[in-house]
This record gives sequence, C-alpha cells and structure tokens, in this order.
Amino acid sequence: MDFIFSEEQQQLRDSLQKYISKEYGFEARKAIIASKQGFSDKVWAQFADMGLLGVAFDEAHGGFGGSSVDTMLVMTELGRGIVVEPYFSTVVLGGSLIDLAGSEAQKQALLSEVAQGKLLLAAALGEPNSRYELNCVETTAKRDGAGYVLNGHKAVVLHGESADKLVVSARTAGGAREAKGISLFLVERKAAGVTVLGYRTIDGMRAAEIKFANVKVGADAVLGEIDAALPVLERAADFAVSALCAEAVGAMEALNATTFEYLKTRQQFGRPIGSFQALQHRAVDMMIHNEQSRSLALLASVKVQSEDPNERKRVVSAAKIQIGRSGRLIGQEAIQMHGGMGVSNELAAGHYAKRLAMINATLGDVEHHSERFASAA
Amino acid sequence: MDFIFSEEQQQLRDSLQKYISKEYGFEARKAIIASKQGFSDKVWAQFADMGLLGVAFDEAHGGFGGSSVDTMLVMTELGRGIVVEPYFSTVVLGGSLIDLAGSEAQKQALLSEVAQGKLLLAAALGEPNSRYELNCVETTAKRDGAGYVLNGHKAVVLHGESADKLVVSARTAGGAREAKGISLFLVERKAAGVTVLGYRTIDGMRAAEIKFANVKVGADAVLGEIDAALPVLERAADFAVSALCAEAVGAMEALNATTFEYLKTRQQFGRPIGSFQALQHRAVDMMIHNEQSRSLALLASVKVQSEDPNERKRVVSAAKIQIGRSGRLIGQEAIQMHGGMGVSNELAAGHYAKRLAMINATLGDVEHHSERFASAA
Amino acid sequence: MDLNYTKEEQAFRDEVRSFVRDNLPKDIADKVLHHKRLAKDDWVRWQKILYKQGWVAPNWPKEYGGCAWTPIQQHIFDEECGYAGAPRVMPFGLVMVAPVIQHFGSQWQKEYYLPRILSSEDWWAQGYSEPGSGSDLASLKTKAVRQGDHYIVDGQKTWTTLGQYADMIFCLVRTDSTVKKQEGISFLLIDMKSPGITVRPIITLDEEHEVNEVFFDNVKVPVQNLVGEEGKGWTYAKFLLGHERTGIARVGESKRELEQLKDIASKQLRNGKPLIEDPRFRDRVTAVEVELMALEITLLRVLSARSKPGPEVSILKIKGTDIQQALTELTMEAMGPYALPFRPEARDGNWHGEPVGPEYAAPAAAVYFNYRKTSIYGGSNEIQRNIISQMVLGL
Amino acid sequence: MDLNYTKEEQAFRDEVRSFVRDNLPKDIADKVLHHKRLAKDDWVRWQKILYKQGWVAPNWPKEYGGCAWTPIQQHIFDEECGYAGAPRVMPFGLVMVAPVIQHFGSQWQKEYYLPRILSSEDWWAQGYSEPGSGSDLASLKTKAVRQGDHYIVDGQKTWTTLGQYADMIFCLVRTDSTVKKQEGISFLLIDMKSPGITVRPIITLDEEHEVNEVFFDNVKVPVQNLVGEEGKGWTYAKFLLGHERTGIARVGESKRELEQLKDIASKQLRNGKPLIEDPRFRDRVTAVEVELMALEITLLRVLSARSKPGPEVSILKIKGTDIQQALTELTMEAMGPYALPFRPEARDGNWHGEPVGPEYAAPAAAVYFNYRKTSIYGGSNEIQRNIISQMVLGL
Repeated sequence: MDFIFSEEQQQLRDSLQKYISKEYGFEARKAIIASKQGFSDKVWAQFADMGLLGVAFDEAHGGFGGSSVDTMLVMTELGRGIVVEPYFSTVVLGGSLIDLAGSEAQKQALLSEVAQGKLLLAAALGEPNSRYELNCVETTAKRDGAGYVLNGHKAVVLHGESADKLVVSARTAGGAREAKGISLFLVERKAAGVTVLGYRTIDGMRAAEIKFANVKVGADAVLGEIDAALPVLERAADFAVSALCAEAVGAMEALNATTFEYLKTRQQFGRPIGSFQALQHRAVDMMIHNEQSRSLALLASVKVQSEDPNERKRVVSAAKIQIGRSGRLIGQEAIQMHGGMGVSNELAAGHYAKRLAMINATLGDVEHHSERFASAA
Repeated sequence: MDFIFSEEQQQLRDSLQKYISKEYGFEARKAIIASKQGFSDKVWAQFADMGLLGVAFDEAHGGFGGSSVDTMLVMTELGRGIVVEPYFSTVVLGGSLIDLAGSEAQKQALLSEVAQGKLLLAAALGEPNSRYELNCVETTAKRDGAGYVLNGHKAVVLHGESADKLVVSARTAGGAREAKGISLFLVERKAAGVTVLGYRTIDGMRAAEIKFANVKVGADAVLGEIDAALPVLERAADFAVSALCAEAVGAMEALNATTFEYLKTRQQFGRPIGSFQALQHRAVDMMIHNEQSRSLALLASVKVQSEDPNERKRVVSAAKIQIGRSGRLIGQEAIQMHGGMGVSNELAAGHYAKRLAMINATLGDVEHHSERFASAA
Repeated sequence: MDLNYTKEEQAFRDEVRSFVRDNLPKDIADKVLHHKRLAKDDWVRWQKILYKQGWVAPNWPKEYGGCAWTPIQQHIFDEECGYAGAPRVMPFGLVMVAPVIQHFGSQWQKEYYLPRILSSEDWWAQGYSEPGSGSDLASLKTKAVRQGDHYIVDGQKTWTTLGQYADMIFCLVRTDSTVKKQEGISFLLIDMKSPGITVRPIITLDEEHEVNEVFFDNVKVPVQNLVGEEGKGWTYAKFLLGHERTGIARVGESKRELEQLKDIASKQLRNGKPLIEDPRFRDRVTAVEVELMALEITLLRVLSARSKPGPEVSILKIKGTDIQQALTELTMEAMGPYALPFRPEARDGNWHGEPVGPEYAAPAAAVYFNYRKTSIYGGSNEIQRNIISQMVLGL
Repeated sequence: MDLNYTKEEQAFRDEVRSFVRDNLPKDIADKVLHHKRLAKDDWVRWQKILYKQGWVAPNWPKEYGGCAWTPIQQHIFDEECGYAGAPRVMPFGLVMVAPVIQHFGSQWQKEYYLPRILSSEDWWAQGYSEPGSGSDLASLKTKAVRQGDHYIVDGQKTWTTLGQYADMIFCLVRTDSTVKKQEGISFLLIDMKSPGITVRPIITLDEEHEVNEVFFDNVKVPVQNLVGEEGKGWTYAKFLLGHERTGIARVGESKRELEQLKDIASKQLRNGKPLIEDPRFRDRVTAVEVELMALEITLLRVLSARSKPGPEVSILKIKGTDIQQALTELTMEAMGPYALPFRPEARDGNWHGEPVGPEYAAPAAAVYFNYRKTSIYGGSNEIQRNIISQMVLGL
C-alpha cells in the first residue's frame, strides 16, 4: 500500500503543472476557445514534446510504457487547468480503443502517430437515441466485398470535427440493443459520405454530429473482432471514465482553491465572508467531497486494469457516481459563494463548474452508473 | 380560498391544546406509557367528553358531523403532545373503515360506541410479507355456512391488544397480491382462535401480532362488499395517512419550538449556541420543512375527500412524502442540536423524533408513496 | 377552511386565461417557452398590451391606474401569465420604483414618471449593488455631491439587469459619509442618457448579455430627481424590498417548467424506454413536484393572511429558487449527452439552422447555469436565511 | 503508487483473521453481530484474549507491551476485528489515558497503572464532559482543591460511557479559577470506589444504560494521582484527543453493517420482490456503499502519509459517522412496519421469547436512535467542521 508517485511521475506532473500555469492562464484559454479550431496546435505540439500524448502506450508502439496511473496524473493536471485540447478524445478514448482492439500493425502505425501529435482521433460511439448505453448501436456496417459500407448517425462526438480518423461503433449483426453484433471501424473523417456538423460545447470544448451515408471502408478498417466489440468498448470506456474522474478531481481542487481564496478576500459587513460559520461549514463539505472523489479516482485508476470485469466496473462506476455528485455540489456551491461574480463568464469559477457538469454527462451520469454499480455487485 | 378555521374548530383545538398542556406533560405521558395497558382510560374518557372521538362521524351515527379538517385539527394537537392513546387506530383508521364500508346498521351500532369511548377498534391490515401494500393479503376467509372461517397472521396491528373489535382484511378469492378478492371482517379480539402477542413500539405506543386459527365469524361480521374491499381500504388508508400527516406537523412544530428554545438558552463559548450561523441556517431549514409539511397536510386533509381517486392519491402521497422527508430531517437535526441531551430519553426531543420516524414507517414510507405518486400522476 | 378558489376567483382566472390566450403574441410566448432570447421589444410589446387592458400594474393603487386586486387575484394573474409563457413584467419600474415614488416622491415625480412607467414609455433599471456591496448593501460607495440645483454622481453600480435598454435608473447613492452608513444614503432617479454614464455588459455563464456594470463619471442629476429627503434612501430601499415579494415564488413558471420537463423525459429514451419511467429519474422529478405543490399552498397561506406579508416571504424566495434550480438541473440531465452542445445562435428567435439533438435540448445547460443566479440575486438565499433566523426564529 | 497491500500486510491480515476466527468467543460475536446487549464480562473476556496474544495495545510503544505495528497494520487489525464482530476494545484505558500516563505520568503511575490497563484489570472511564461543558470543554467547572497530600474534588461529569463498570476515571478538573480557563485545568486519576462518588445512569433513546452522570462530593484523591503538572491538564487533554483518531472511521464495522443491510434487503420483500432489487432502495444503499469505498481509501491515504495525522482526521470522523448513521437508517427502513416493535428484552443474549417479525428487525430502530450519538460524541461534527475550517482551510 503506497500512495507515492514515482520520481518520473512526479516530474511529469510538475512539468505539466508548470506549463499550464505559465502558458495556459484564463486569458490564453479564452483565446484558444475563441479560435476557429477551438484548441491550439501549438499546445498540442508541446504536449507531444513533453511526452504526454504517448504516456500510456507501449514503447513498442511509440509510447512511454506508462500505466493508467500516469494517465490519471496527466488528466488531473488538465482538469486543474480546464484544458480544452483533445487529449481525452484522441489519447484516452481513441488511443485506448486502438490499444485494446487493434492489431499489432494498427497499433504500431497509429499509436506512434498519436504519440507524436500527428494524428487526432475521435470516438464516434454515441447515437441520438443511445444516451449512455454503449450497446445501443443503430449505425450499420454491411459487408461489401472485402470491405464494409457504413450508414448511420453518431451523436456528440467529442472533437469529431478536428479528428483525422474516427473510431466508429457499428452494428454488423443483431438488434438495436443487442450485446453481440457490434464492431469497430476506423474511418477517415474526410471519407466520402461522411458529413460532420461541428459545434462548441458549453464547457469550452468541441463536438460534432457525424452522419455516415454509404461510407465504404476496406477490410483494414476493421478494428478488432467483428461482432464482438462490446467488451472492448466497455473496457475502453471504463478507462476513459477513470480518466474523466481524475480530470474532475483536478478541476474540483482548483475550483475549491479559488473559492476558498475568494472567501478569504471578499469583504462584506466589514469582515471576510469566509469568517461566517455557515459558509465555513459548507466549505468543509466541499473539501470533503474533493477528498472522497480523489480517493475513488485513485482507486479507479488502478482497478481499471483489473482482470475481473466486475471489480473493474464496480470501482469505475463508484468513482463516476462520487465525482458526479461531488462535482455537482462543488460546482454549485462555488458559484453561490462567489455571489454575483460566480455567474460571470469572466471568472474561472463558472468554467470549472461547467466542465464538472459536463463530465457528469459524458459516458454515463450518476443514475447510469448507479444502475451499473448495482448490477456489477 | 380561505385558511381560517371555523369558530367551532378553533374552540375544539384550543380546548384540546389546553387539556394536553395541562394534563399530558412529559412526566404524565411517561407514566401512561409505563402502565400495563400503555394508555390511559381516563384520558380516553375525557377525549370522549370533549367530543373528539366522534368528531368526524355523521350525527346520525352518534358523531358531530365534522369533516376531515376536524380530524386534521385533532391529530395536529395529538402530535404536538405525542399522545399515545389509540385515537389513530380506533377513531381514524378503524372508524373510517366502518364509516366507509359498513352498513347503516353497523355504523349506527359501532360508531356511536366509538364516539362515546365504549368501543376500541384496531385495523388488522398488514401481514409479515405485505410491507406497505394493502393488496398483499394472505390471510384467508373461507365460506362456512352463512359465515366465514379466518386463518392467517396480521402484523404490527396498532393497539391490537387493547382493541375490542378488529377490522380484518382477508382474502375471499384471488391470488396473494390480487386487487380483487379482498374482504373486510369485524372480529372480536377475544374470539376463539384469535391469539394476540402485544408489545411496545419504539415511539411509546402499542401494537400486536395477531394470529387467526380457524376463527369463525357470522355473516354479520362482513364489512362491506365481499371481494371488493380494496378501493375502500385504500380510501380509508388515505384518510388515515392524511391524519398522520397532520399529526406529524404538530410533532414537528413542537419539536422545532423546543429545539429553537434550546438554541437560545444553551450556552457554549460564552454565548447561546443559537448565535452560531451554521446552526441558524440549519434551524431555518427545519422551519421551512415544517411550513412545507403543514401546507401539504392541509391540502391532503381537504383533497382526501376528492371524488377523483387519482387526485386523492396524488395529494395524499405527496403529503406523506413531504412529511417523511421533513420528519426525518427535523428529527435528526433536533437531536443533533440538543447535543448529548438529544440522545437522552429524559428529554422530549428524542420522543418526537421517534414518533416522526415511525409515522414514516406507518402506511407507507417515502419510497412507497413516491412510487404511488408517480403512478397516480 | 376552504382550499378551493371562490367562484369569483375562478371566473377571474378564466378571464385572465382567455385574455392571455387571445392577446399574448405567439412569437413572444414561443420564445419564452423554448428559452429563446427575448428582445427589448418583446417585453415592451407585452407590457403595452397589459397596459391597454389596465392590467400592467396590479400592485398599484387604483388612483394611479392599478387594479386593486386581492393578493389571491394577483397570484392567479401571475400564475396564468407564467404558465402561458408570458414574459415577466419587468419589475424595476412598475413593481420597484413606482411604489417608492407613490409613497415618497414629489408631486412632479408622480405626475411625470408614473404615467411613463405605466405605459412602458420609460424602461427602468435598478442601481443598488456595487462591486464591493452585494449582501452588505449599506456599504455602498457611489457618491452624490450637491452642487446648486444638481447632484454630481460618481461611482459604479453593477449587476444592473437589462440596463442596456434602460431610459432611467433609480440609484442608492451616498450623500453623507460622516454619519452611520445607513443614514448617509439617498435615493436618486437618474436619466440614463445623462453625459458621464457608461454601460458595460457583463457576460454571464450562458454567454448572454443580461446584466451590466453602470459607471457614473461626474453625472449631473437635477435635485428634483431626489426622492423624498436626503439621507432617507435606506428607508425607501427597505420599503421597496418589502413591498412585493410574493411573486418571487414563481409558482406558475415552475409549473410550466415542470410540465415541460415531464414531457421531455417522456420523449427521451433510456435503454429504449422513456426516461420518465425510470424510477431513479422519476423520483427526482417527484421530489421537486411535491415541493412545488407544497410551495403553492405555502404561498397561498401567506397571501390569504390578513396581515401584510412579513419576513416569512423569505421562505418563498428560498424554496422558489430551490425549485427553479432543481428543475433546470433535471431538464439538463434529462438530455443526457445532448446537454453538451452549446449553440447560442440557436437561442435567437429567427434562427433556423440545423438543430443538434432534439430541439428542446439546445438551451438546457445554458439555462441551468443561468439559473444559478436565482439563489444569489434579490438578496442571496444566505441573506434570506439570516432574515428568517433573526426576524422569525429570534436566534 | 500501489493500492494493493504488500505480501507482508496480506500475511498479517491472514494471521489476524485466523486468530480472530479461532479465538473470538462465538457468544460474544453473536451479540455484536445481532446488536444484542453486551455485558461487562464480554468486553473484558475479549480484551484478555487479545492481551494474552500481545495484541490488546497495538498503539503502545513496545517497551510497555505494545505491538509497534505500522498504521496500515493497525488498520488491518481494526478492520478484521470490526468485520468479524469483535467488540470494540474499550478505548478509555488502552487508547486514551495510557498514552497520557506514558508521556506525562510519574514512574509510580506508569508502574502501577499501565500493567493493570494492559491486562484489563482496571476498567477506565473518561471524565471530560460536564452538563455545562460539551463542545466548550475548557469551560468545565468540576474543581479540585489541594489539601495536604490530597485533592478534594467536587463537581459533576456526564456522558460517562459505561461508567457503571469503571474502576478508575481520568478527569479534567479545575485547580485554579483565577487564570485563563485553559490554564487552570489539571488531569487527575480517580478511583471510582472513593467515598463521595455517585454514578447515576442516563437512559438513552433506545432505553439502554450506556452512559452516566458521575457526581463528586468531597472526594479525596491522593496527590500522587495528579498526572504531570498542575495546570497542564488542557495540554494533556489535547494530546490525548490528537493521539489516536483514525480508528473513528470504523471502516470494518461499517463494511459488516453494509453487508448485513444488503442481506436483510435481499430477504425483505417489496411487492413480492426482494427490496434490494427496488431501484429506489438500491440506490440509497449504493450511495452509502460508494462513500464507504471512498472513505476506506481516504483513511489509507491518511495512514500512509509519512507525517503524523493532523486535523484532516476530522474528515474521517465526519464521514465515518455519516456512513454509520446512514446504514442504521437504511436498516431501519428496510424493516418496513417491523421497525415499530420495541422489545428491549429481545436484545438480551439469553432471551429466547417469541420473536416479532424477522429476528434481525428487533434492534433496528433502537440502533438507529442509538447511533445518533455518533455525530455528537468525540467532538461533535460541528466542532470537527470548525477544526477543518480553521486548521486546514484557514478560514
């Protein structure tokens, strides 16, 4: 039992922390969000240079052979800076789908490109009616010679507009919610028949609706085993959820820090508002929520690698439940304690609250994971 | 729209309030609870003299022709005094079952006796496996000549040991949870084959397990229509729930009053603990819960008479949900704010909290009524 | 006790309902119901319609053009308007400054301003809060110095709702800094076109422009625009705050939003079944619905009381905003992943682009974040709890 | 980072588990698991078994007979004992007064009292709270006046847990009322058999006799029973409070109660189906289970830190008691109407009467009300929040 990060991990964290606090302040972030693309190629290149983009991939695939704990470390710092670059969609979710489902050749070709910052990915998993259920797949992939033809509509694909390649879940057999019959395909975002409607998200990121109309792909586009993608999808999603939990913990920590600082400096009735006991006790609850969230994010970052899928699901869902609840409470209380300033877009506080609320709406909210937790028990 | 009680109602309330504050203090109540029977015949006789026992019955049946609002008024005062006499089981639940299901002859014979304090009733509806579902009836009543033979086990029958007559729900047809096939019977508590195991309840009242082994009753024991008792049972239960809500409001009010008084007098760190803002804000929430509960208890006391069963169920369940939640919060906070004294049996506070918790466990808790509310919407 | 509306009240409700049905412009109601952006003209148009009907100032005495409605009638009116999707009548002129002018204003102020308020000719704004004075309002610093027939006003107000549209602003200003802070405050009516006034937008979390900072730099205000006596502004301010606060319960609007939420949750699917049938989600809706049912009765109890509403109206503010916020939260969560897309352009009444997800999803998250303001403005819910604690519980 | 226990820790856990399995008397475990009443002898028997094994005082230094376990080992031990249904080792002697004697006591006190504490020969009680001094402990009034070789003690202590069994009580007493309140306090060890001591039971909401009032009327206490210096009692008291508080998280016991709750909820029926399958109930269980999973890691983080646990252990107190209370609440509600029957006689280990409802229902409501104490004792959760606010957040 040991909660100490290795020296390499501490260095990674420190350098990222330093970079974000120096280069990724509130104004810099605002400018990045306002740009056409919605994130910064420069920042992305620097992430590549720092080794962030391949941190969890095998060295054989151009990565650094780190663990899920390294991903957690990175995501926590990105959360602390509410960084909008497509780390989650490209490296965490896209990357792990390829890592878990891809052939050796696919991994070697693609992951090293991701690690070098040359390839952006997006995972097109959700659909208009799927909500948070990975098995709800109505998009179809029909055999067509050696390849497949895809048709369907993928919803709220994070960073879908800027991705070079899309990892698409499609139904090769079975009914709309059947576990069997789902397959994964790698599709060029610019392939003929792919229509992308990109938009901002309320937390400062980008996403897209992507429609596939008779999109032809070759046999080499298949990622993993035909009809049997669901277990892999679930594993990758659990990894992604554990990363989101880590990100949320970073965001909570930063949001609490800025809120407690405000309580100490904001004066009303001739004294700092942090001297009012009603606010003090609520601040303590915010802090406890952060600590409890941190605990389960840590646990999830380790147990997400468990060989026992029930243990993995249980712990990951527990973490997502905790950060969903805690993120809501901390986000709402932080805004409230900032008073009028809390609802101004010019203060960082509200942006943290937005990100925390949207993390709850990504890959399963509290209710979704409560049901999943109960069934994995 | 008018929230004013009539002059008669105000008089009724004032005289009951005066009686309870004079004759039913904490020590008097304690002695009553410690008595063998668990309630006071003297108090009961005085209730009869004050006209409380027939307040809601028709004048034709020996009552005073009052409304459900009168019952609410009485129950609120009984709640304020955490009165343990069997008003709820005899007058409210037992009385309304006879009132709603009985023949004219039964009403005339029985309700006037209740009103005069000569007849105690208990409603034997629940069973070991029924939880809060009135339709879960496994006790059977089989045709036997002109009469019936009853077999079964009724659970947690409030004041079952002291009742003269029991109103028993039994299955005359259908499967264990079927809506049709339930009938009501009037059974002498001392009838052959009836075994009663009486006990205290944690809130200072009495209840009993009652077993029926080949208990023979005549045709005149049938209350209402054979096989069709469920709608009547539900109506009587809703009336009883609305009365419990009123009782809870009285209990909350008294508990809040004693707690706020404690906050003003208890000194720590050289000042009354009520001067600490964290406690103040929580006290305000207790007060708001009480007001919201009062609002729905009022509404329920009126709408329980609605001709539209969906409206009746919706409002009554809403009230029970509200008082369940509010009763829990107020009970827990009151104990907490009393500190060590809160967990002492020598202070009234904890006894109010106990009664509030048990009201939640009577005729359906928050979860039961949430499901019912949703299905009546 | 009778919890039914009287026949007269029922008839009044019918009258209001059919009037609103026949006269509320559909384009405006559509915007309100779908959380689209309202233009200045939308508010003004609706207020002028009410003005024509004689219903724009129910809280005013009859002599000034009010309705002399009972509190219950006023509630019925609010409820029907809220439920039907009418825009809120802007309170700053009609509900806030007008009673102050009626009670404490000069004859000239009454004759000049009241008709213009009634006819929505002037759009008023509120100049209370300052950057350093939120909950502690009496610590305000904007000062007004008397120079001959004018006051010279310098300072800053903030959180000025829709100040960008305002013709007039009523301000609390400090005219004497040598006395106790509450005693040096005066109440001024200031023309927004006065030289030296700058309005700067504050963009809120939903990226909307709803509130402003208002800067006063050497602004000349005629002495005739002082309300009542110099140094008595705090008294007038308290009078204003206490005047009309039962409307903050917003029962009608919350009923409307609850109904929309249920409608949305019956369309949104969860595992192929309507979300509303999921007990987890359903119970959260039920919890709010029960609180709202209770709040309506709590409100009616306050309105029916023979005495003037006192500090217990703070309950209505706390519970009313709790419920409003809970509804926006549930509505956002009902969307699932479609809570994420943020397209402010889709909130424009004239936008006809390709929607993302169901149409009702577009504003959900933005509205949730916008509504965080409700527990902050109008006296934060912390201040409301202080009021109840002190004035009702005596702690 | 490695969230797995080391091989050594695993082996230690196995050792503890099999020891407890082989040595914890079944009659005692049955009482604990079924919330039956424990007799004095039940605690003493178990403590003597641990004493024989050398495990009764893990927190003591080796020289005095302690175990020199790591904090993680201590946690494993606590968890295994809690989970298996061992009674809590009574903290008043072993955990509270012993470290004070070890650090500040005289040679005689060490030699005389420590072995008797270790062997459970003396049962100790705590004399801190007074009727007027709960959260504000330093305001205590019980006074001790020096007369030759003795102190004469007069006053009253309260909430003295299991004081009816005690041989000894350690007390904070006022020896000087002319100085700052914290500076006039001394720490006395008092023989409960001394003339002038009266113990009066306080009956709690579950009608159990667990706490007492202790009255001191002219009680003679030899000066050799003063710990350390006169007037330094407050320092020793704070030392004691800070000494061992990670056990208050009660993770092992809560895990056991959670498992029982799930077991009960799978037996209790709701509409013919196991209650645990009802999403409404299940989600409330899940919420507690998630918090408990988090608390375990939070605790391990505190225990693994290289520095001594500081004020952040208040988190463990708050969350630990939140969880314990939530579990008792859910257990009570799982019973449905069978929460009502109250039969204190059924909590006696030797009672074999006719049960009412399922056997597990009998203590549920009583335990719920008993456990309300957990957020009050050991420094109320309000005091814990004050501590975090000041010492951790710096507010």
